[in-house]
Amino acid sequence: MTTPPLTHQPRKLSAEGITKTFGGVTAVSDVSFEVIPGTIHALIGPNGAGKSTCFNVLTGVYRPTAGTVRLGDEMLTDCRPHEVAKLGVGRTFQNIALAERLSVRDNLMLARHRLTRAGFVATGLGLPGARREQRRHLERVREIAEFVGVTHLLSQPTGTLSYGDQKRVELARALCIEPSVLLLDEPVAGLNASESRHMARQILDIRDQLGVSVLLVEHDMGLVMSIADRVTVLDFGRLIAEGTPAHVQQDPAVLSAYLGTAAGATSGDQSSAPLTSSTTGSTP
Amino acid sequence: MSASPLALKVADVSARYGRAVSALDRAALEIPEGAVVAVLGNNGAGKTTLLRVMSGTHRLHGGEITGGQVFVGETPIGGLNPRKIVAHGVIQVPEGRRIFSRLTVEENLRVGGIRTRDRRSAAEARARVFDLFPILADRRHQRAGLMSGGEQQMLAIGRALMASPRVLLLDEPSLGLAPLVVEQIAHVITEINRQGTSVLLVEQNAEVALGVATHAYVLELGRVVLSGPASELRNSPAIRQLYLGDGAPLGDEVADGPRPVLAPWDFTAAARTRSRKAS
Amino acid sequence: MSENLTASRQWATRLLVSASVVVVLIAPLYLDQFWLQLGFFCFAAAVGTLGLNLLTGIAGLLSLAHGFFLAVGAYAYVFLAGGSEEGISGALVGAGLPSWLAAILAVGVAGFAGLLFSPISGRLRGIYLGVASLALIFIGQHVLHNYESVTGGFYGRDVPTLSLFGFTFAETDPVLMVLGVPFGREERLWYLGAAILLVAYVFARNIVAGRTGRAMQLVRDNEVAASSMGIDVRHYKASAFVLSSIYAGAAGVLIVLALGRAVPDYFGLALSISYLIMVVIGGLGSLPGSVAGAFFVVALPEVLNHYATSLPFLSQPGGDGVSAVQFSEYLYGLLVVAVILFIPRGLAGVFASVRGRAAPRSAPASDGAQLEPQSSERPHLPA
Amino acid sequence: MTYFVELLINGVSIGLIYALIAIGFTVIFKATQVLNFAQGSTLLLGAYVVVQLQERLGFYGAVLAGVAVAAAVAGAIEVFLVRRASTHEHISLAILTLGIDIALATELSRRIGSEVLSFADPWGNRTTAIGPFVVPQARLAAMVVCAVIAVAFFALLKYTSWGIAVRATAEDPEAAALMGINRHRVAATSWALAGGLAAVAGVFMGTAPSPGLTSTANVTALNAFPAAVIGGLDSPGGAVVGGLIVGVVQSLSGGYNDQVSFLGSPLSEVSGYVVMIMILLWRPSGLYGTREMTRV
Amino acid sequence: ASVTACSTKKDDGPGAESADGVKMGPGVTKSTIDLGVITDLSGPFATVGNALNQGAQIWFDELNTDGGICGREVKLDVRDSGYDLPKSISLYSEMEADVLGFQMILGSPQMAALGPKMEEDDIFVMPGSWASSLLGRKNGLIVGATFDLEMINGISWMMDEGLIKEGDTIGHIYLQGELGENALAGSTYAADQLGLTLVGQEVPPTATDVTSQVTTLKNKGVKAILLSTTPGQTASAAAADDASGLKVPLLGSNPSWAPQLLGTAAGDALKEHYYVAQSYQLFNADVPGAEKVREEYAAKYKDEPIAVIPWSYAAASAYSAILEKACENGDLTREGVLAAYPEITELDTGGIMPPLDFSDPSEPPTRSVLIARPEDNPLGGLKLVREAETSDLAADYPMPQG
Ligand SMILES: Nc1ncnc2c1ncn2[C@@H]1O[C@H](COP(=O)(O)OP(=O)(O)OP(=O)(O)O)[C@@H](O)[C@H]1O
Ligand SMILES: Nc1ncnc2c1ncn2[C@@H]1O[C@H](COP(=O)(O)OP(=O)(O)OP(=O)(O)O)[C@@H](O)[C@H]1O
Ligand SMILES: [Mg+2]
Ligand SMILES: [Mg+2]
Repeated sequence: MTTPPLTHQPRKLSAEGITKTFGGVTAVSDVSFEVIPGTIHALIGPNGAGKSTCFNVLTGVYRPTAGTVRLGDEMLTDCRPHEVAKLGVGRTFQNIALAERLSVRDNLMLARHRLTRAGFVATGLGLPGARREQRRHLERVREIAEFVGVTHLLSQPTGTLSYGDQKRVELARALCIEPSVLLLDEPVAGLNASESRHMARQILDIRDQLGVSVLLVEHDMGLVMSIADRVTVLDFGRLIAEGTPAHVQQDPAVLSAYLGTAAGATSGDQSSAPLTSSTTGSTP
Repeated sequence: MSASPLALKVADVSARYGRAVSALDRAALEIPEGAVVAVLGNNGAGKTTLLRVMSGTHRLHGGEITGGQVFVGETPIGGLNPRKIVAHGVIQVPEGRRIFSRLTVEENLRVGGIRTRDRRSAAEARARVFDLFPILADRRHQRAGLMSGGEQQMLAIGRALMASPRVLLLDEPSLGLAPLVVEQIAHVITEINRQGTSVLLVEQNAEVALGVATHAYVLELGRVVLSGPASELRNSPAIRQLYLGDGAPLGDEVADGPRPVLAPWDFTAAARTRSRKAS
Repeated sequence: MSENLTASRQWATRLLVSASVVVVLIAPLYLDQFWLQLGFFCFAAAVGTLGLNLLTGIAGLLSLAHGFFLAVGAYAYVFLAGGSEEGISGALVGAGLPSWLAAILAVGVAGFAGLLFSPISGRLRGIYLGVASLALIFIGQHVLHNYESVTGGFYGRDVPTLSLFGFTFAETDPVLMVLGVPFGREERLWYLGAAILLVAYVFARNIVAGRTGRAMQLVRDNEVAASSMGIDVRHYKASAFVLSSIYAGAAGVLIVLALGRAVPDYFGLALSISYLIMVVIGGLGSLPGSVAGAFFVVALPEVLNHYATSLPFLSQPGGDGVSAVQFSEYLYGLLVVAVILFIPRGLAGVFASVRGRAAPRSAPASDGAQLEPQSSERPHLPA
Repeated sequence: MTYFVELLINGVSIGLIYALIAIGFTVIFKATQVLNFAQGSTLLLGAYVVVQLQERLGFYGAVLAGVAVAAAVAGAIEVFLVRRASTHEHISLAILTLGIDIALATELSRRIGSEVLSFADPWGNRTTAIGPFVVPQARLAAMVVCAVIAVAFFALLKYTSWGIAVRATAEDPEAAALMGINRHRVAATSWALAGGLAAVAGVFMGTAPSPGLTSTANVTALNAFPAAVIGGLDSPGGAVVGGLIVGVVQSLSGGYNDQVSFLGSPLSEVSGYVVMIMILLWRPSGLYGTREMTRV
Repeated sequence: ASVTACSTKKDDGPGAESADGVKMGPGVTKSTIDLGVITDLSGPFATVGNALNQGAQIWFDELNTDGGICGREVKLDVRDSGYDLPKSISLYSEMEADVLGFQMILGSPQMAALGPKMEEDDIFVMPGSWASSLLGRKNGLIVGATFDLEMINGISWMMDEGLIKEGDTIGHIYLQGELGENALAGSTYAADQLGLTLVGQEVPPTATDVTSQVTTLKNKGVKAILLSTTPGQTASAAAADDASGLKVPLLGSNPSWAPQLLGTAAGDALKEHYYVAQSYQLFNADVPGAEKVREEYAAKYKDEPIAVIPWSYAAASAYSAILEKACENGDLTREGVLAAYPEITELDTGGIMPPLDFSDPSEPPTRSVLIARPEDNPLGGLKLVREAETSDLAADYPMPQG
């Protein structure tokens, strides 16, 4: 395998006609979309619509039944997950996937894997190069932890953290691979409103400060509508709408399949509250 | 609020993990018979721990009750085996779903109803679950682990309902659910409650929680810092700001406070050091 | 964590390390053959255990084949260093290389055997991998018994003396006297074993603390997450096997040097199992534990047997009742049970608590107060 | 051809005994995710008890007693040791059972010494001719018993509440506890059942054409490992298939060893393992084992 | 290794010089002679190990009551190796300095591993084995006919009896390892010389069921089966021989028999088909040595006797005869013992063994073998079929050199 170019050149992540079936179930069917560099792109849809499956196809965890995945000019379709990661695609998991027994610091250092070199021999012998490398990256890990707000947790085993903290560690870890594209699967699930808001702010910062493009799966419509630049909507594995948040929000197909606001708004029922949270519509 | 008989009562419970991590500090909480009680709180406030203590599973996490007592009706259940607590009708939908991923959907539901000896009431319970979540009926023979996150959440709730609970404890049921489904679940909770089950709802989605709840508690650092009728809390400015997302629009420097800045990683510098090292 | 505590702990560690270095250095002046040989077996076993712990404890790959890789190292050495000679059951061939070179190559051959296993080790998980690796033991035994011209079959082969730049690890050549003590085979091997154990330990410690060790641990805990972080899971699983077989190979070479003869019987299932026991008793994933576990398992029965005559409740050899060996078998079995029953992280856990190192789960209270994130946002509510 | 069939029959009859032991492995594994190395010495214990009691209780009574003792001991191992272990690491628990096995096997072989444990079974050395083939009746009995047991276990796990409780507990003990499952009882019963099975296997291992059991029978029981793995560690049905495969492969490779003498001898020792490796390369979780799922 | 005076290690002191005109080496004092025994009392060969020990103990107790050797009491330092190789090796290094020699070391891996060391240390040793690979050592004692000779004599006898005839096929089920290989060498030689076809079937020591091997042999149409197996495998073979309708005679090497087999389901089949070939007398034999052993055994031990006990008694007597000789020569050092060994040319063991001749260490001390078969009796469970004899074939057999 060739060493991937270690640049930060933002590149377009595109899915072209991807289909993924599991036995009889078609989870994703002929879906295409592009994540333009430097934007936040949201992928929304009802439960089971195939969003996480898309993520898994994009990151090489699943091989698509049909279709191609591209990063810039590079074909990712047949890449294995670690090869995709080495190309600078970072991700978080819907169901947290941390090494529970390792400390937060070690979990973050793990993500530096593609950026570091020391092999078995160099590490084993404790060569000065390996140690220098380790020190430099520890420094960077600290910076990222600070950015995400988990500095105080650095030496705790991740298994003992509360759900929300684990989510933050996941984000920090994804950032630690220094991605050019970041895939976030439900980053604010389990966070309360002010915490979500903080997270939203952070995602914007990631886009603006780091120039990273973000593909976001999220059910918190307030968040999606306020930070996404573009939205793709899936239903039953099919793409049913695509466009700006404002545009998608009006789409009747989206309303009936997913948002259900139409019903909520007419009845004025309080239980439809998540959509009426006050951040809705306050696009930056 | 102590007028009505209590379904469940947490009396000044303290709990900790290991020797040092204190997760609950004299937490007190009451679930009146037939009520829906919501618990709000930041990450790490101890909400999940509170539920673990109620269900007796804290010990599986290295936790320990250091004070106080939990009552179902008049019976103290603090420190009992989870199985015995279930026998008192206290059923929990744990955080993170915890469905049995290798079992089929149907088998998961059977596990939920495993204590129901009566076949007919088991069938009724199942029908009710399928009624509430039709997708589960469609997927009844699918391995649960292969379902989407939301589907799994529905299954987790369905599984708990199979036990015909007297008190249902829900730990973040809206986690990862699409708005429509969240609505649906809110309805389901109301519906379950109407059918006679008292509910304790731990939720980050305060809108939903305060929407369906009659009472609410706010937990902070393992302590109850605020409680009252849900409608009252809804109008508390602090609650509105913290849990309902009221306030300044995103990007407001004052509201968000000074934010740490992260510079992009300098790949070329990293490459330079490496080549210097190599030469 | 207070600075003082850390500092004093560091001092304690340093003191412990220097004390053991001194003990290891002067021991041959005082100990007789029996103890030196036992010590050497312990050193050698500890090297092997470190390797298995890297594999099973750190990378999470269960292997019942460690004994096989020991055999590969041992026999590779015997073959590479041995000449063509007449054995008990026929002519034997050997490469006749200088013994030091043979020893190094043998370790490499063992590593290569680990690599050959990678199609299997890369695909299987957990217990499946464990039982699959069990096959290697039986295949190994089969080969050792049948490939007689190299292995000597059932009778095995004599082990050539190791010599390094004219210095042999044997009774003489050169004759060596230190402080009036003749340094024979056992004394020399003692230092060799100690030195190799030291190197093996430091290497393993660096691995675990470094990039590669972390990667192995994530592979253990969550393969998908690992690969999504850019870690080539198959590569790491294979590497872990190679690494551990290198350790096993080194242990194998050392052990046959002490045994004087490589016989297939020794490298059976029981050997693999005893290595697993050493790892678990010492503490999965703990390197000092590995060393402790190896010393414990190797030395316990020997020491018991040594002092058996002074244990009144044991029957004398040939008598009815429980003999010393049986007794030490019971004790061995029951201690394994007891350790797992009562000591969560093996002997390593005991050290840790003796040295006051807090268990990772129970973080100190001062940290507990900080667990609340974003303290600036804490609600100020009327109580 | 007759020779082939004879070998086949022999392989099948040995394979079924492996299957009985392997079912025990799978049941324990399914319920508690522990690989029970003590199964071999439990088998020996059961057989020992049967031999000790058969004069007093008669063969069937003694078998019942042996099964009961083995079940009780296996159950007790779970209740008093495995459950109370300070760790839940599966590897450590497997080693725990190894420790038990070492102690138990040492004691049993001390007691048994060079004795050959032979059973006063009703089949004795009698044989039945099936066409040109002569099969010991004891092996026919083994076949029937094994088939019944395998089917029973399959049904038990698949359809009864106990079976579902076993599987649920295996996967997530905490969630199972939250559903009111008595996971302790589930674990103890599975171990006890497996212990009883081992005793039955021990008896059939010692009846005709085998002259009896020696104190090394627990080593032979190791052959059930590849059997259980070939079938898939959590599949009792698979254990039967795996047992048959191992038995037949061993018998055939032994019988035709001359034809492939370049592979060395005795082949029967390794052939089962070689076949296991090949099957695992093709199906990493055995023929019928639950595939490890990765859903992120 | 000897140690100098100013060493930090404790000084064992080299063997003191003559007190009664006898040179003394390690393990010898004015009143005692210490001999080591490394055997298996708890491992896979515990039964044999125990029996060997009992026989030797009976001999030395008797010897010591009669005044010992050179006026010195002979003491056995018996250690249990559990058949574990490293344990045996550390036991050796633990004991070596304190003993004159090793009365017994059990296990051929052990012997193979310790051989060079013992040669270096001038240790005289008796291995618990009859393998011809052990011949040719100046420091090793084999008492009796080797495994290959047992088979050759046994096959000759079967020919003589008409149990098999020229042109027949015979099978040989043999253990992996020393016993099997050595016996197979003998049977191969005999088959070659006598115009028989030999079919070998190797089995591992752990196998308990040899039915499939018997099936294979049946398929080859064998007229007899040789068994160099464990007793359990012998019973299994007999049962299979009978049950499959093959019903051919079985001839076993001496370790293939144990009296306990009579109590198994295979007992009848064994009585009908099985013979054993060995060079030492049966436990219930009518010779003075065996009578003595029976008497003492009954007085000392309660277990059912094992066939090999008379042998170990005789073998111990051979070892002491060599020590006696060394004493006569006035040299009870290790070198003295080595020198005395080949001087023994005709040793009588009370009739237990045929006359033994140690003058050529590369030759077994006897080539005679007797034939016995199972019988219900509490004393070893065997009855004599034919007295010890050397067949012509065995007499001409060129011994392989180890
Ligand atoms: N490995 C798999 N095997 C079989 N079916 C699968 C697998 N992975 C996903 N599916 C199915 O594909 C569909 C899409 O699942 P996916 O996880 O992509 O949904 P999602 O959009 O992420 O939903 P959610 O918002 O609830 O997380 C679901 O119906 C699920 O059951
Ligand atoms: N198993 C454990 N071991 C040690 N500490 C733990 C453990 N589980 C939780 N904690 C700690 O206990 C405190 C309370 O955690 P808990 O999970 O109850 O919070 P929570 O309110 O449910 O948070 P979230 O909203 O993020 O789920 C946290 O500080 C957490 O780090
Ligand atoms: Mg999803
Ligand atoms: Mg929680």
